[in-house]
Amino acid sequence: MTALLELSGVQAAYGATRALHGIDFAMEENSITALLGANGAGKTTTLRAICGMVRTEGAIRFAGQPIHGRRTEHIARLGIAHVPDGRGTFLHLTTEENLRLGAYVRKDRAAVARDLERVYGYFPRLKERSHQQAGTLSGGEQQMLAVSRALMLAPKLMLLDEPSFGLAPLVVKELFGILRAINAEQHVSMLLVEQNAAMALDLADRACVIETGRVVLTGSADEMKKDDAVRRAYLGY
Amino acid sequence: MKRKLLPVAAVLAAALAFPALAQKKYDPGASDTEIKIGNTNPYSGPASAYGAIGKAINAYFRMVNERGGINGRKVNFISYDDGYSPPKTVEMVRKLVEQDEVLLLFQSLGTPSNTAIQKYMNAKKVPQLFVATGATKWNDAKSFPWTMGWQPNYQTEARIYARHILQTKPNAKIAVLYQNDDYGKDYLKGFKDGLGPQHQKMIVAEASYEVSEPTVDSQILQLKSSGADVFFNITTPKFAAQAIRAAYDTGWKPTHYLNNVSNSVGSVLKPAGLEKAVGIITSAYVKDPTDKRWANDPAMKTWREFMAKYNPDGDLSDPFNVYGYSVAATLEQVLKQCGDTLTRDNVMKQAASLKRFRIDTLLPGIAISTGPNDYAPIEAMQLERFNGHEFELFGEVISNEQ
Amino acid sequence: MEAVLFQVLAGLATGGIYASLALALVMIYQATHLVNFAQGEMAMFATYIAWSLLNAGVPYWAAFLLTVAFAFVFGVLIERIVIRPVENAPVLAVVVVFIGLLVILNSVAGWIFSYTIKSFPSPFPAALGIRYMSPHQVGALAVTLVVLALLYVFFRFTPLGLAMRAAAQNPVSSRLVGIRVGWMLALGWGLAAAVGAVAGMMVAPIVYLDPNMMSGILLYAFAAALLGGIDSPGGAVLGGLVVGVLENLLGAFVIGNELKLVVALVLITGVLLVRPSGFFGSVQVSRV
Amino acid sequence: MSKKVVTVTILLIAAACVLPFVVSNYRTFQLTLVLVYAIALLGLNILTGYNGQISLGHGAFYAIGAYTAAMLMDQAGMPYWATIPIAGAVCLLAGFLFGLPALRLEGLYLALATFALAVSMPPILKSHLLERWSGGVQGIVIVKPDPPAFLADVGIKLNPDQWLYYFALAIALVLFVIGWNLIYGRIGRALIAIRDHHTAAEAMGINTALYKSLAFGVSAMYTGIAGALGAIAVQFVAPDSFTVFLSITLLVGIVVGGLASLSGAIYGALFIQFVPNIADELSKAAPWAVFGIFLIGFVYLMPTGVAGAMRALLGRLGRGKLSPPKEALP
Repeated sequence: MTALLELSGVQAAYGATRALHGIDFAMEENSITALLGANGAGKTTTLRAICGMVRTEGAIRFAGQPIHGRRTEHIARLGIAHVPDGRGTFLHLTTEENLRLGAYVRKDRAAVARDLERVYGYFPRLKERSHQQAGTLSGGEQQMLAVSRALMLAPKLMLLDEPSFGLAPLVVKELFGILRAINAEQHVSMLLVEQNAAMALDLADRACVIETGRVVLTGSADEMKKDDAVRRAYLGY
Repeated sequence: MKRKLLPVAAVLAAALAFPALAQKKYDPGASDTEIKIGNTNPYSGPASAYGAIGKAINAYFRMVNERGGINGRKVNFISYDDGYSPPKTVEMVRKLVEQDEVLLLFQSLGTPSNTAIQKYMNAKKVPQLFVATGATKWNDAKSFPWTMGWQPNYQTEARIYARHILQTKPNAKIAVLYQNDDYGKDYLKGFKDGLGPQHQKMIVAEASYEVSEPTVDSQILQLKSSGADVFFNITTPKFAAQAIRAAYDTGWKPTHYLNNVSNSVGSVLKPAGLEKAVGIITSAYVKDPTDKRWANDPAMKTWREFMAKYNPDGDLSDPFNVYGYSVAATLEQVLKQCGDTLTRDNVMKQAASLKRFRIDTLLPGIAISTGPNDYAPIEAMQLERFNGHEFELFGEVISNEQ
Repeated sequence: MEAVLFQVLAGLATGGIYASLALALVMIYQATHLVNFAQGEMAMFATYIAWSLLNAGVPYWAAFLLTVAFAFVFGVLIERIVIRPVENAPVLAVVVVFIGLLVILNSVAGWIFSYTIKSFPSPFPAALGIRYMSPHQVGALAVTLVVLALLYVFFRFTPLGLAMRAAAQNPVSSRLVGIRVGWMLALGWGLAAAVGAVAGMMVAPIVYLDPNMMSGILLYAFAAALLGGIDSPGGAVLGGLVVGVLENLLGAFVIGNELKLVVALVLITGVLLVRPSGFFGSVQVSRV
Repeated sequence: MSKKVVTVTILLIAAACVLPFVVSNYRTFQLTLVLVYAIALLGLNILTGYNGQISLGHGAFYAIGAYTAAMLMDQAGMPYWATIPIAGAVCLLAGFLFGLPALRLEGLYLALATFALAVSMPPILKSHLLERWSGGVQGIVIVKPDPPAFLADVGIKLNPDQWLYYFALAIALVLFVIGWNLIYGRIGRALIAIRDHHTAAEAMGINTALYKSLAFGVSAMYTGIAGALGAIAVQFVAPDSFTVFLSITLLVGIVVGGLASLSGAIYGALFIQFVPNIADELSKAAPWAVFGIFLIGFVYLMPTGVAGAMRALLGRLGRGKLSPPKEALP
């Protein structure tokens, strides 16, 4: 069986500053992988590289297909939904319009309507605010909206960039619970970038640790959690 | 073309008969082979409709050159774009005078533009000849001996209408629509002067408009509600057509006087709707290329041939093309009269000694006369009334010529 | 009192002119978050195409549709060829490109079609006329309202309309949901040009067709669009009508024709100071 | 300022001083206009380039300056040199007052407000209310100044064109030095901070309202002084000289010259003075079309203006290698 996502020797740069020096990892279908590492290690850039949002070298394959060098919108159409840092909400559109945009590339209207109901099922608060301008939602609600919007694509893979950022611990807990449910029920794979390594490892099956643009460690989430040396050296808790 | 050949023959004969007298004298811009003439026109910007005049003049001199020039000299017509902006006119005119060293400036267009350069031209003693504006100030030989107009001035024309109203409708209640600039206000002043002291009583409504306004419908409604029975329409073509249509459509049926600027059948009355223009009174001095009256007129035929050959891009319905042709013919005559004395002084002298000079694109009976104290070349006009198909001249040629 | 009514009706007719171009401005703003200063000249140019078709004997509605189609393609091409290279340039550089387009179109139209005014036919039957509003003025107003309705439905209820709004607001996120942002911009230009072409063909019978037909109207349309709320098609139409009526009333009864535009502009700016989003514009709230 | 820049600047000023003796009077006159536009563009750049407030209406301040000078000379018989500071002061006030309500307007709204100002100026100048002083639609013709007598006394012979050029050059130099100090000083830093990080600037305790109105005032003052000088050089003011196209031309000037750049004002002035003439030489049929192509071409080749392109070029020459283009993180 081929991996769902496979990166080998991926390099990326913003202008003259090189952010990734060679990222190699692969993830299986229906799995959750956490990308861990310090600030500026290149986690966000890795997600951007997958989506074609930065200039990259190296090979990226999605479901066996090379996607390196393709445009962001094409990659999205393949079934990769990116929840970017800062959430990428369309602030001046309503909640429901945001969700509909998530399903923009899908033609199966009936399925979209079903998914909308399902998303509202996961996040009832969004339903209450469905006709409200998204800019008026709270931070937690906007994060839920971002996840929901990604879900509306009916993706095979979701890229989540710091979903817990700026949220109250209780909200984070709720959100992660729902992410777990989504993975279990919808069979959506997830690549998760998190500052909060403990929470990420709880959710993930596997984890990669990135340091200055390189993968320095990969392994199962459980093992990593248990390994005190790893925890101290890379995860800082 | 007899008219044109005769003076040439006369000059040639004179030159042959008295070689000793044919002493050549030149100012900058003239030589044995060439006469340099400067001009500014708005080829760009919101007033570029007038650019047609510059192009027609250029075409005319190309024709002249092809026929051998004027007294054997080719005309070098140098025309610059000033975008109807007075500072640009100043710059371009200085270029013409100081760098290109033209013999004279001809048909520089626009009242503000010519005002901006008048002092300079007179200080430099370079002719500012036959300017393309109808303001009255170009006829002031005493204060500005180097500046001369050409067309009948706006005030004279307005006075003709005023006189006609006083004669035919002494108790008229008059409404005036005018463009809010020097041209509109000059007409208005002439009109009031012509009506005399009773103008305050007779003019019951005045409304102005800016060229940037899309329509003058609101103004027409204002004028209509004043109850006026005479309408003096001082507008440029687009607004004239709108005003004619709006007056008709709102059921206002005053005696309608339309300024000469917009009396083209093809480019004003037709767009307005010919049936809506019936009864309009205006005055004219050049032939209208779109008026059926002149369809078979030999002069207009010649003009159409000229257009086809030398100005093929020009619009045959645009009266500016007849205007440019006629005024260029006037300058040709002046330069012919100059003979071999192509000095700026002599150019003004000859320009000021045209004696009932006829150009056949002018209306019958209208001739160009100037004198040392008469800097208004065309002062005669004739009233005409639109009958739904063409204009009909009526009354005498009205002249201010003393 | 009757005089007031007539001025109001005439103001509505003129306001309809402003409204139609304002709609095109709203259209392009929705799609690109820019106000295209060449919008009026593009409309003027399209109207000349219609005029040429009519002169060649094409029936009115066929010419109408052909012109709208031409304008659409023209708009798309302009975006792809002229605007695309400056996509990432500073906003003011793009504005200068708009100005460049404006002067080019104006000048080329004058060169090809000359500056003499052309009459442009009206497709509306005489029965449409009411007192003090010509059949065409009534018809044009109706067409403007139809365009408004179409735009409203398009932006509100179609996925494409939604995608266009999204692409203008947040291109990065739009790409992430699979929207081809580049095409959305081109499409926005095309649709705005098409709406502009309709405006041109409705305006030309009233003001006559000449290369400067739209240059005066642009300011009014711009003011109308902002007054109504730059992202609201309905607001643009209401704004246009208000500007038309306001100007007429000021000119006829308050300040005189000479300064009516000045006073109208001061009033509009005053309204925008108090209510920056205009009548119907969305209140731009955001949380960081 | 590095030593090299100082040397180049001094050389350029020296060249500017020699020019009137090398070129014809007509060229000198054109160069005077370039100086006039450069001052106006510097003014607009302070507002739009450095402070980020767009203005489509600076032609209005140019007009106010021009009319102030013309009316003072015509009505009050004031000497031309005395009208310059007054024109500047009037425009400083006018700009500051206009800037106060404009504080609440940004982006498109400010564009509309300033555009409206530009469109309103000709009708106001023509208005019957002002006609007695403004000359109404006819405008005002003013006398060209002669070189002052003391110059002849010390043996310097200048014709009026040359004198006016030096007069404008002196004023331009003073205004550029003031502008330099302003922009590279505390005020300039505040203006730029407001442009780039409005909220942060406010948090840092910058009185954004005051600085923004001040930017409007100073900007208008520069443009007004330019207007006054322009009126004296052209010897004529009329409403038709100050249409909305003047404002648009000024905006084109700073963008083509280079936003937020002192030297950009000079490049921009050269552009708006000479490129229309070139366009006219190339085509009588459609000069505006040629001009438009020039405009778009300049923006394509130099999206950050001539000044930006020069900076990049000098940087390249200076370091002898390609500097990587700066690409901001999204």
